[in-house]
Amino acid sequence: MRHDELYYEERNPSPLTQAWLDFKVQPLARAALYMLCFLLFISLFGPWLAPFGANEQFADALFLPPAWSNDGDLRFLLGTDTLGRDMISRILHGARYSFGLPLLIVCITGAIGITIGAMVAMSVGVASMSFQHILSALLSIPSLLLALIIIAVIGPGLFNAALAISLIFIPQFILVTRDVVLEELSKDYVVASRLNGVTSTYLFFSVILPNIVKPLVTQFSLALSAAILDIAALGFLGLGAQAPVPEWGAMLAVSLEYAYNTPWVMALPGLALFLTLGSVNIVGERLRATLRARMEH
Amino acid sequence: MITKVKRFFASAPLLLTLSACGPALPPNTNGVLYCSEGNPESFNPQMVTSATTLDMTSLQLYDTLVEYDAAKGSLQPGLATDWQISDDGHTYEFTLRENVAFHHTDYFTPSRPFNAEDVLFSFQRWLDPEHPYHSVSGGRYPFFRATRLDQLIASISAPRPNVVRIQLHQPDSSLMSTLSSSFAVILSAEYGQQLLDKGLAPHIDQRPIGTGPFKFRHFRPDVSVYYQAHQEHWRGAPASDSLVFRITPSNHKRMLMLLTGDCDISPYPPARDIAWLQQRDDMNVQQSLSPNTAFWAFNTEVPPFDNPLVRKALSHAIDRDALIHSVYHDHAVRADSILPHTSWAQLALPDAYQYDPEKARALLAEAGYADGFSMDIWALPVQRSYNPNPRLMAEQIQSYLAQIGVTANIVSYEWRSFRRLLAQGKHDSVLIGWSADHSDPDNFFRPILTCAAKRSINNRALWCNAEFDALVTAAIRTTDISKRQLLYERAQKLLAEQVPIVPLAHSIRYQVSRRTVRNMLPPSLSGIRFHAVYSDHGLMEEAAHD
Amino acid sequence: MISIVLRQLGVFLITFFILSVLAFSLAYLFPGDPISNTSGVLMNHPHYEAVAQARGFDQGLLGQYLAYMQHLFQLNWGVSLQDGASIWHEFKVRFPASLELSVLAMGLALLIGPPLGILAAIHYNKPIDQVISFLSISGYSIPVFWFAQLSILFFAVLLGWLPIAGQVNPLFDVPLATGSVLLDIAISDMPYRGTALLNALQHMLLPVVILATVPLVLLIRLTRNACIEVQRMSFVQGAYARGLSSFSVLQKHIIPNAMQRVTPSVSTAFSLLMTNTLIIEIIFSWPGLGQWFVRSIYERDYPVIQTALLLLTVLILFVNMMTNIYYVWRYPRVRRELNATR
Amino acid sequence: MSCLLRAEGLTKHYTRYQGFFRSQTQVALSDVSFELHEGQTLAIMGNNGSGKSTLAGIISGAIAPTSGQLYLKDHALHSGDYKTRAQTIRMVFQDSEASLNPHMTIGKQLHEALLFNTRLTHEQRNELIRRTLLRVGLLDEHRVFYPYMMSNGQRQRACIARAIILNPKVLVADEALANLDTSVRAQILNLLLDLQDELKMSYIFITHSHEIAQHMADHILELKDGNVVNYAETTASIEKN
Repeated sequence: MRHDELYYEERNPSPLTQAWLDFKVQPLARAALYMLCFLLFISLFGPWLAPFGANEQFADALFLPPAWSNDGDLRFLLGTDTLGRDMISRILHGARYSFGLPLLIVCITGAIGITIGAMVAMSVGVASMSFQHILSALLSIPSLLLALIIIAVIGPGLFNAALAISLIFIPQFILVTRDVVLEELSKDYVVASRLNGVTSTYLFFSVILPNIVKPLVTQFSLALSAAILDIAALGFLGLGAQAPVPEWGAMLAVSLEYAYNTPWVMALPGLALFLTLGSVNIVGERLRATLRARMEH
Repeated sequence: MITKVKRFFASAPLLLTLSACGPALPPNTNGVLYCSEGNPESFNPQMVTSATTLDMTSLQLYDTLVEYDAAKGSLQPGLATDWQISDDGHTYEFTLRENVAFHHTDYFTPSRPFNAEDVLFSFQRWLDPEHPYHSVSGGRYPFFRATRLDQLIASISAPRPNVVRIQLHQPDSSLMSTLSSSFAVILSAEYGQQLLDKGLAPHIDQRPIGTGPFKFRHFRPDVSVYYQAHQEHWRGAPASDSLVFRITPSNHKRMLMLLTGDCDISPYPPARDIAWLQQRDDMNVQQSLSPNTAFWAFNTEVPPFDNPLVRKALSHAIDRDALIHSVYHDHAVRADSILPHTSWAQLALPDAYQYDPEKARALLAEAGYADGFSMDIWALPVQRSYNPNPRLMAEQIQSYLAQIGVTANIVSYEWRSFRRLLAQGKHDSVLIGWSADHSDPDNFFRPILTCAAKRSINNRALWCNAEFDALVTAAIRTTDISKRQLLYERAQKLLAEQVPIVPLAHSIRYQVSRRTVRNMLPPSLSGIRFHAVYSDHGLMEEAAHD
Repeated sequence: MISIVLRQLGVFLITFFILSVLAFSLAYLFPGDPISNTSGVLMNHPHYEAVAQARGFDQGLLGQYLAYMQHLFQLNWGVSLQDGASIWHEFKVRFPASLELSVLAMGLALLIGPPLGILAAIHYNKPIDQVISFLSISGYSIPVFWFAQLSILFFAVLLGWLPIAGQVNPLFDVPLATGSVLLDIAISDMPYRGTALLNALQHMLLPVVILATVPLVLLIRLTRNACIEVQRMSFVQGAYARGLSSFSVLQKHIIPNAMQRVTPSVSTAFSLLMTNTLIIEIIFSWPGLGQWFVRSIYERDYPVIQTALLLLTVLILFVNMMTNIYYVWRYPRVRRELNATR
Repeated sequence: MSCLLRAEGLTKHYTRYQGFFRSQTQVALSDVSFELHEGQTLAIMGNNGSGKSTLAGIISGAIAPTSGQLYLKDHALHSGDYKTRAQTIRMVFQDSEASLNPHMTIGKQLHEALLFNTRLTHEQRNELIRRTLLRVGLLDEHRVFYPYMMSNGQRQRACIARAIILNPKVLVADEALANLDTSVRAQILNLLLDLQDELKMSYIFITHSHEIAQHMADHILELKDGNVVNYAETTASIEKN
């Protein structure tokens, strides 16, 4: 019997294994997944990998182009900025603010939002469609606009930007979770489980949760993408991370001041942001497709 | 209207098929686009102090009675063709130019040329608190108040329609310079009266009428100010048919717009780009020394700075050339006097402030501080035209002082509290500076170093020296240039002996224009004159075809 | 149909009410004096007392809110704290400028997005689909401010083809009437209107294309996915089986059904576009609402923030509502669904 | 034969929201009473919207009645007390696909019922599942299948397995045969009859097929718009196997 189980497990992989198998055959998706792992790694260990400090200035090496150009210096592989700070080091340090921080925000707000949303859905009954319409209309206002308002009230800064974005994401997660949980709750298989006399924790975690992974993953990947973009946009507008912090958006804003004669300083943080967002979007897209395919079997 | 619109759109697709190799321009234009760093606060320079507003208004829209020629360093006629100063220096009489036309715009049609009435109107607006326009638009006249001109002038009158007489309470040789400054503009009395009748008095500062080479057409905040040539200007029609100030606060945006031709001229290019711009053959970088001085002032009221020996010692402790290199990126010249060398009264005394740590230590020992002491250096929290990075400068001075055994702490507050505490004299020493309002040397002495200035808090050294006061007051009471020069030289020598302040640098002001711009003069204190400037777009096309 | 419109209108009014309460409460949330925050009149101004009274600050919060709404509908939106300019007058010329930009961008996206999506779906998993999909995910991932800057460096600075600031070269002296530069040129009687129009279009090209990117790629992806899904459905398979040519199946069955799925997302695309408008208007010095709003945040110009927020969000909600109404009007089948209760 | 299940005056009202403030009360079921004896079968019939499914929900405990009471051997049953009910009354749903959790293997779903209602060890549970699967005509291998991997008939068998694994007294089948094609329907019908014989269960059959009702039931209760229009013994003399 053990033998049988093994045999069938292999043929009928669990959702996670299936997703992994799917990634394996898609070179772009796999590259994006590796990129995300790499980003996670440098978000955690970037400061130890970086050859120099984020704000370490080399007065003898202002505005150096990348090492392969004629005026480059091998110490600074991708050149230095206006104050003689190593670009690689700044990018590595910045991953923490531009990828790690949004990830953290989305994880925390996701956890809070999903919990509240589930609790609301499981305890309170059904609300009218009109209420639903109003909420979704309000949430169609772009997050950056709302973040700008919150920042107008509490003032600029990286922490405030993170706070503003969190404040916007929590209701989004609540709404999405509440919606999908309510939808599942009305389905027969949930009724069947209820009739089995299961506890509500079991009902939510073992019965409903696996079935709402797809919308939650969708929401999670959309939120992560939006959070990265919003943190960067706020940094770019000078309302998020402030000057010496090597947040990519803020670095990009500073780099614009001399982009016309030293374009490489602008290329790097922008490229980092682009690759990060691209990876998040590709992985998110792929995950959704995998989950959808599984449902349609 | 409708048919017009229809006809217009019918022609549009045809135009679209035109090749788009470079932005389309109005045909035959020689108009000039100037990228300005901010919105004008008002269109009347009497009301303001900011250089941005002055550049955009006074020399373009208005004329002054006399003008300062930066190249010659002397005064020349403006709206006044001639002037007489009475022997006692109390009475000034100006003969006015005839047939000077005011602007003719869609909101005002002048019925008569300029005359003495307009001068009286313009001066009395800020002189006479009873004047109907005195309190219009806030009613503050910062320049005239700061130079105490409103206290100096006893009366102003027009004995004949083309003669204006100014009566002073006491002689003051800086009066002519003050009158040549960008603030002393002449408005139209007739326009003022018309607006008053219509109850639209504030319009005088928003929809201006003057005699200057350009007339106001429209202003869109944050976008542009559009001026049209005043063809009847008394110097002849300006070279360009229009002058537009594009409002672009961001430094790099101005540079980009200059590179793409969205601007023809840009003031204040970033210091680090000047060498790069100078190498480009499509750009023309011009520079001039601004009449400003960055200095290090000691609080002469607290020990040990009450001892001139200590002050002298500190003045020899720092290497000003090194500071100019690191802080100003060499976009400044070393100051060897409080006066910049462009001033006719300057007396350079490089030895007095020379870098000589040995001498500094000897002087300290002589003063009884052989083991050094501890002091505060207050660094301006903001960037100023005379000092781009006070904090960095303070750090360098700190390290120089350490070499002679003096421990320095750098102190900095938020700008407003900084000014307040500075006014209370809580500092040991401060890195600050002074920008001149007009060309007269007096502007560098009386407002910042006299006993009176100490009371009016502008004297950061809190230094009060009777001999110095006597010298500069005597200099102002006479109009004889050579006599004044002698007096100012003695005053500068006294400063070098007493060292209430250490002059550090006179910064250089830059301006970039595209090669297509003709007749552009280097920037000067008196602002930019656009009368002869025009843009030669034909040249640009030639360059494009090469 | 009428009940649907009324219902949508009801939702719109209620969300407007919520937003107006939010905007009103901002006066209190912002630092400083609520009266100045909402009217722009400072405490030392001679009319301060009168303004405070007119805005109901001697009454309770409800009275103040009612006074706020009354001022709002009388277009009495106060003045800017920075320069004392009337907010309504500023809005009047900035709104058409923004609308011009976003409508053109949205139009561009709607014009070429769905056809590209359909093209990709027809060639599902073939190179052409992969290229379109790759480009669209890249377009979705590129931060708009970086993209704009790269375009400026390349097209304007390096090649010198296009201008980068404002609506039109100011030397044309286009009189300001509506705020939309194309309209202003059209109704003016200035000389060289043709050249001026060309110049204005050149100014518009970069911001419009960059703004269109995000809604464009969104529409491409949605159309492509919807087409592929519809293609798999049994009625489409049935149509093929009945011997209809692939073109007529595409035209009669796939495209209409796919478009039905895409339509509701137009408002999402628009709200993303509005976010980017904020940034693009700053980068291209476009005198629109977005630039006005962001600058008011820098300058702590609270009356402007308060008003601009309300206007921007109301605009987005309005487009949302119109999309919904169009959706139910165009696709009667979904009416029942929208009207249903859970 | 004693009375196993008795329903007294079961009534259910729903509130419909229309717009923001208006609401409308809808009567789904009004004053339904019946009795069910051990080993007997009750068929509940009616058109769509007649309240059949609501009644099934109330009996199985999924829906709380607005008023009225169910008694099991004279003990009142309370809605919400799923545990007691699960031991005695089980339900088979109309749509076998929707009533099975798509993200759980059949084995796990059977485990779930045992986990919360019995004190069996893991091995005992496995054994019981194996036997039940075999009893409903499935193989032990099916325990590792996800629902989407099975046919309609197999899924319905799995649902029946889930219903009978706790050895209930009453089985409620809500149109359990409606979605099946004819041959499978016959198989399942026969399976249900076999199980009734074997396990001595009472059935409540909800259906709109007169044939099935006649074939299966001892009593027929007919609903129309939530009201009982007919409650009688099956008259036709079709032999029951």
